[in-house]
Amino acid sequence: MATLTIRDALNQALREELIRDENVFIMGEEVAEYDGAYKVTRGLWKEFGDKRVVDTPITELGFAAVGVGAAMAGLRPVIEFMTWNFSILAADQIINHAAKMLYMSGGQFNVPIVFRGPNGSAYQVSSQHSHALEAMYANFPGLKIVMPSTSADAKGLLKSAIRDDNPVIFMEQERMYGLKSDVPEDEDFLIPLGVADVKREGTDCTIVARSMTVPLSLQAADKLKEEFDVSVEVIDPRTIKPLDIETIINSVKKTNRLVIAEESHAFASVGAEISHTVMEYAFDHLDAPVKRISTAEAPMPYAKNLEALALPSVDKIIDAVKEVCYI
Amino acid sequence: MATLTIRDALNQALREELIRDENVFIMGEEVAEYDGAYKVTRGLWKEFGDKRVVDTPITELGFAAVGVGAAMAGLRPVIEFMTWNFSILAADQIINHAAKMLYMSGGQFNVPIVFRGPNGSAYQVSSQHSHALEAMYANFPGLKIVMPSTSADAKGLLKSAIRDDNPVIFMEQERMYGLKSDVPEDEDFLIPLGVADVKREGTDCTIVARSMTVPLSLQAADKLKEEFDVSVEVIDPRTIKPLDIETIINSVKKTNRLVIAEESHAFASVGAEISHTVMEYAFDHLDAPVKRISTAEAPMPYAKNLEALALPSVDKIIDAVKEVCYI
Amino acid sequence: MAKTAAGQRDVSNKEVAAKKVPEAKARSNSSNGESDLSVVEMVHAEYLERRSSQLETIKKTDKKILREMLFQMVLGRRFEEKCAEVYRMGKIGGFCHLYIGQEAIAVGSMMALEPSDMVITSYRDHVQAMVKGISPEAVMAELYGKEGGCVKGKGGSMHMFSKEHEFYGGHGIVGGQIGVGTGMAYAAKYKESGQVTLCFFGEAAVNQGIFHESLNMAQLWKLPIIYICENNQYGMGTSQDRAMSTRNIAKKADAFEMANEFVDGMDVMAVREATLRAIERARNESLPTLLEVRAYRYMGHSMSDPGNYRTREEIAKYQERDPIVLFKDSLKEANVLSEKDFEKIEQEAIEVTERALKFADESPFPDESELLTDVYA
Amino acid sequence: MAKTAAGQRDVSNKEVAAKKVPEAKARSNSSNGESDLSVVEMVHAEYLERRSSQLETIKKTDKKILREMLFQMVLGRRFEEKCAEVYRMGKIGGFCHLYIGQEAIAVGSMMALEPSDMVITSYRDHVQAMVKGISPEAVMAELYGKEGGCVKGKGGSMHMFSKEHEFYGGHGIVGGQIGVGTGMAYAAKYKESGQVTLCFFGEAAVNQGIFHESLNMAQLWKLPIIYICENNQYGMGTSQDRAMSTRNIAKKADAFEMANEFVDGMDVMAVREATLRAIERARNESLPTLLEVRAYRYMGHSMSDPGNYRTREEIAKYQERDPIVLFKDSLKEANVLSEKDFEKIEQEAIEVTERALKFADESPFPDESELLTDVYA
Ligand SMILES: Cc1ncc(C[n+]2csc(CCOP(=O)(O)OP(=O)(O)O)c2C)c(N)n1
Ligand SMILES: Cc1ncc(C[n+]2csc(CCOP(=O)(O)OP(=O)(O)O)c2C)c(N)n1
Ligand SMILES: [Mg+2]
Ligand SMILES: [Mg+2]
Repeated sequence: MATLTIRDALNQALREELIRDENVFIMGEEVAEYDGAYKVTRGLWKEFGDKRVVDTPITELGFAAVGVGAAMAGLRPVIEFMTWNFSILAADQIINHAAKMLYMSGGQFNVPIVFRGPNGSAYQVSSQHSHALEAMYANFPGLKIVMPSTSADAKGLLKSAIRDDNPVIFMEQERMYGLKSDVPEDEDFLIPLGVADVKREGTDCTIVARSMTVPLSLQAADKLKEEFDVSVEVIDPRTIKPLDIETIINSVKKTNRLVIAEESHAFASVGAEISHTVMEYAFDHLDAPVKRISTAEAPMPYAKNLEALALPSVDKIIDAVKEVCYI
Repeated sequence: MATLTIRDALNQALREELIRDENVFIMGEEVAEYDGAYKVTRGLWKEFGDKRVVDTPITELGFAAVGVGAAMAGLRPVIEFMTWNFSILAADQIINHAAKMLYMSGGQFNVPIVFRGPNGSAYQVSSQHSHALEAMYANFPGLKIVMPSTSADAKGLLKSAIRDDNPVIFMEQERMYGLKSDVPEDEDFLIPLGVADVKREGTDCTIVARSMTVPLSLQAADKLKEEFDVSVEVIDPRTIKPLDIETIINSVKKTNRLVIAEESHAFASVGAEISHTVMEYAFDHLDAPVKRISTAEAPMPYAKNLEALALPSVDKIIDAVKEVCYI
Repeated sequence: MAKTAAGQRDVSNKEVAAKKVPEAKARSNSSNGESDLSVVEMVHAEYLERRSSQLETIKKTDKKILREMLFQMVLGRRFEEKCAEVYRMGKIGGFCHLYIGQEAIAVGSMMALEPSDMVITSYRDHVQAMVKGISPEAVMAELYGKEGGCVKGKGGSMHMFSKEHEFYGGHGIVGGQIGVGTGMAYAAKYKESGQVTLCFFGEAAVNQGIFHESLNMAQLWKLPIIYICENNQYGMGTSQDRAMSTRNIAKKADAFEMANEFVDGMDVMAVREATLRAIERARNESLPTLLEVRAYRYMGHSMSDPGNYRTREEIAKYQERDPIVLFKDSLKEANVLSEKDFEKIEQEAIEVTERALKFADESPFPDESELLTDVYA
Repeated sequence: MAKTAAGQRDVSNKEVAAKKVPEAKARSNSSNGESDLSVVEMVHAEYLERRSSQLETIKKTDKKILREMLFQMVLGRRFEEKCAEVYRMGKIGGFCHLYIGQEAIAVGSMMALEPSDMVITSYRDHVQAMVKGISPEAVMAELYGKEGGCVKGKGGSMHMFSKEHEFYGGHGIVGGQIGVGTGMAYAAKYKESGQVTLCFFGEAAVNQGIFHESLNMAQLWKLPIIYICENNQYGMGTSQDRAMSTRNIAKKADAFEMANEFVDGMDVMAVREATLRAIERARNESLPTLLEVRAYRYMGHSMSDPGNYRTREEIAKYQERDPIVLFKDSLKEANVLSEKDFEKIEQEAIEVTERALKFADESPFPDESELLTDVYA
């Protein structure tokens, strides 16, 4: 086991896959000579050169399309969006092209491509730079969606995403790049897509969290144990699509209570989907309505105090758990 | 009362608003000389000329942006997307610009703009032309979303949308343009955004439907009455955002059962949001889990038989109602 | 007048200020949006100018290729005439965009390729699909939405694909394939496969941002791609003059310092020659080219378009230069093919089309299980 | 050689084929992606060429305007030097993009406008905001995320707006404002308001599709807009040469038959003169113009950018042509302002900046209720 930041775990995954398969290449804005806007690709251009690590013009739709075409023709592009906010310019290539190519072509042309980058808020970067976009992409069949919350998950899932034969939306979180945790050394350490992870076992209430809300939920769980002797189980689906709903349902059948913590906006969110599906399959096991904690229904404000107010927090999660536990 | 097709009701609304307010103009591909790809703007260019009804190049991102800028500078653009599928190219202007401008500018620049066009499937137009995109846009604060299912609603809601001071996503359905129903003659007939309509009263089960699934649900309701003596209430929210959840909740408190019929894909859909919210506020009134009927989790196939299989149908809705009624 | 290292840039302010930028001629007669017939005259005059030298080229060209070129053009014509017929009978659904009048572009350009070269185009893809090697049976069955279709009935008219034949589709989002094609060429260069990519799109697609983004990357990264703009002068009901501030599409490549040519799209040999030059540039120098190939669409935009935006006269004017007729005349004059050969070709095209119709009719609808296959690999 | 009505189009195939398209010079020395210093020399040579005539222009220009121009440039410089200082102290959060080195562009162009004219720009917007009339207090308070900010602390550095001053922001999506600005000009023409729109963006934004889509519409519809490309030669760490297949941005307007000029962005009078010509074209003929204004960014892309992608030498080289120094020299030589005046201006700029800092410090954080206001009108 090595202790790595999520940033370095991602960097290792990229490096190992570049070594393993010469059809893998990285493309995006500032990924090469600049080492990546958030340094996830640090050192890779120096090690692998212009062919494997490619700086692009600022032209999201264009280089996403280049990735799609290159993947159809046999390569395995890893396309970095400097942040997912900018992917909205490329959404047509992701939704109308990458996601549909295999189906439209009657199974002939698959698109083995990874689109990755930081998703959600950073530190006071305001309305146009703080989107958590998983709900937008999760609605479309043909895409897989991955959102890691630990260094090991980040590495194991990114390697699996790169080896997957489908378009994968891989969403990181800038606030989490510096978080450290253990990662197995094994070069072939993989985490399969579609398998949730129970980050903390508990008996009284289930919290389903992803990305940034996982560490928040774990802190909330500790406090809830201390202060209210509530035993919280924290589940991280890790992949949103395919979604490991069984693990969630089994947990709810045990705890009979569910809180969903997510950074995205609430309306038609991934949380709504989980809530609906749990009701569908664990209806008789729910002792309280499912409660969601999401980002406020407003564009992200710049002011420090307002931004803090807009985002999910440990306290908000604690209150939600208390509510479903009728404390 | 006049009996009009939805197409003509929309056309009337546009015409009346063009007459009422000279800052209103229509812009899009083929909206002028061609009378609109689906003839919604028929005759308007001949009547109002080049200034008020404007053909654009095929450049969705560009003319959406022109609309946003023009709206900031005091006009009231009605931007037609030939179909909503193509709006994905313009999503950055809708999501990152139109939806956030008022907030980013501290309340100074509102964006009174309507984006409209047919949403969802048509007749065998295959994977890239059959998207129902309401879930994608509904996730973002700052946008209002309207989906009419009758001629009166189409007219009254479109007029309200054009007079609204916010960006409004107005989604029609090509399969429904030819449907006829009554429309009040009154020039100032408006339907406020955010008010659901009970299309059919019932006591045993509530169906929440929108757009194309409203007529399907009404047919299903009739059959269910005849064949199983089940009394179904059909509610059409008409506006997805703001969502009139009270009307839905009150209905569920009466029927204790809910089926949601939607044309979009299921994952993180508007249906998931309604389902979650109903559980949150009517938890103790639900006698069965909420059931959703959505389009199959696949891109839309071309073949006639597969397309029919993919879409919501009267039979699928009937089965869902029977399921929640334990019949 | 000073030059800067920034290139051929003229920085003499007074001059630039003085220089009135001329109104694009295009705009001057765009009121009714008709296509400017004077252009046809000029294009034809140029055709006559080069004709004698072209006959020499024809004589030097392999007869088998010339015959196949004519056959593919005639087949495309007959095949699509039938498409229109059966569409009206309800055997084909959805959108159906016909290529009639533009056959010289697909045939002239694609028959200059190696089989391993890659092709991608728009929804107007039936003829490209067949020229690239997909059987007329598989194309017609796809139009019928049948199991025997080249994509199992899942794509329909707009989405023909064949991995075996390096045919990358068949795309419905105007301009989308310009970016995807650029990626295909990127892969060819990356793999050093020596493949050239032919990327087709209409003149209205040129106004999409992805055209601009793609050409910049293709020239910046020196990709072996040939962008073929099929300028049939209309995007649905909108003439080029009503949608584009200039008529000169080929020269838009100058904004990227990319090689470019304007080509007479009714002259299949001219298309072939221009493509051969571009192929050489792509294969030997790994450089992109933009070809603006001027043609005309005889039918409506799709089967549902009555085409009221243009006059019978205009259509007739272009049909005087029908690409099949022009090519036949040249082949006859060059003594390459005889009337008999022409009849044989006509006969063959009709038979192939009939076989395709029969196959499509008899092919079953896809099994219902197909709805949920091919969503994920 | 035949010409077609399609314009200056050369359809002589052999020729085009023969013509080797020259490698963009840009590409040849792009390996290390440095900016080509030889260009600076040439631009400066041209500056010296026009200097004497420019001194005459200065003498003919209203002294109050000239003084205000210099003051705004100095204020912008001092103000942003302070921004950097307080950013490091943590008083400003998020992204903070400084304009230092580019002051001549905002000042030279915007001070040629009428107050009713409209301006829109990117996230690098502090100086534009102040020149358009937003008080330095309101700009600094916005940077602090305080209630007294020009958008109540909701936007921050990247999103300054003022309806009162016709300042349309402050936008964070690279290229987005090119389309929005085009729409502002569309509205001005529609309303016949006589307003001109100034739309600023960086050279890297030119590679976005929306640049292409916007310029086509602006020329097609004859919109009264001036596109000002602030070519500071880098998009974050990427030099123009590594992102664009040509160096010649001004000439990209030719692809739309749009008027264009290349302008020395270190020479505030040159920027003013070019803008005045474009304003005339916009106001009198309702025609757009693309100005490529070449400048240099002294600081990193944003406060978090160490700027390792360029050398101290390169920066120093450009600083030799500092726009404030050049303008001061001219004003002195033309006997418009004296050393005393310069000191007064410096003093004033420092005082204004101090007042802004004090105001920002004392302004309260926005009330928590503000989180959910301004979401809908
Ligand atoms: C992004 C997008 N916008 C609009 C459409 C609708 N549409 C389909 S084809 C077409 C016209 C395209 O014209 P052109 O590019 O000249 O090609 P042509 O049809 O003439 O071959 C339009 C507007 C679409 N399919 N995709
Ligand atoms: C669509 C989009 N892509 C990427 C970014 C990240 N980004 C912000 S500024 C910038 C560089 C822009 O350079 P340029 O257009 O030359 O303007 P400059 O910063 O030099 O003024 C980039 C890549 C963004 N904000 N928006
Ligand atoms: Mg066309
Ligand atoms: Mg720059």
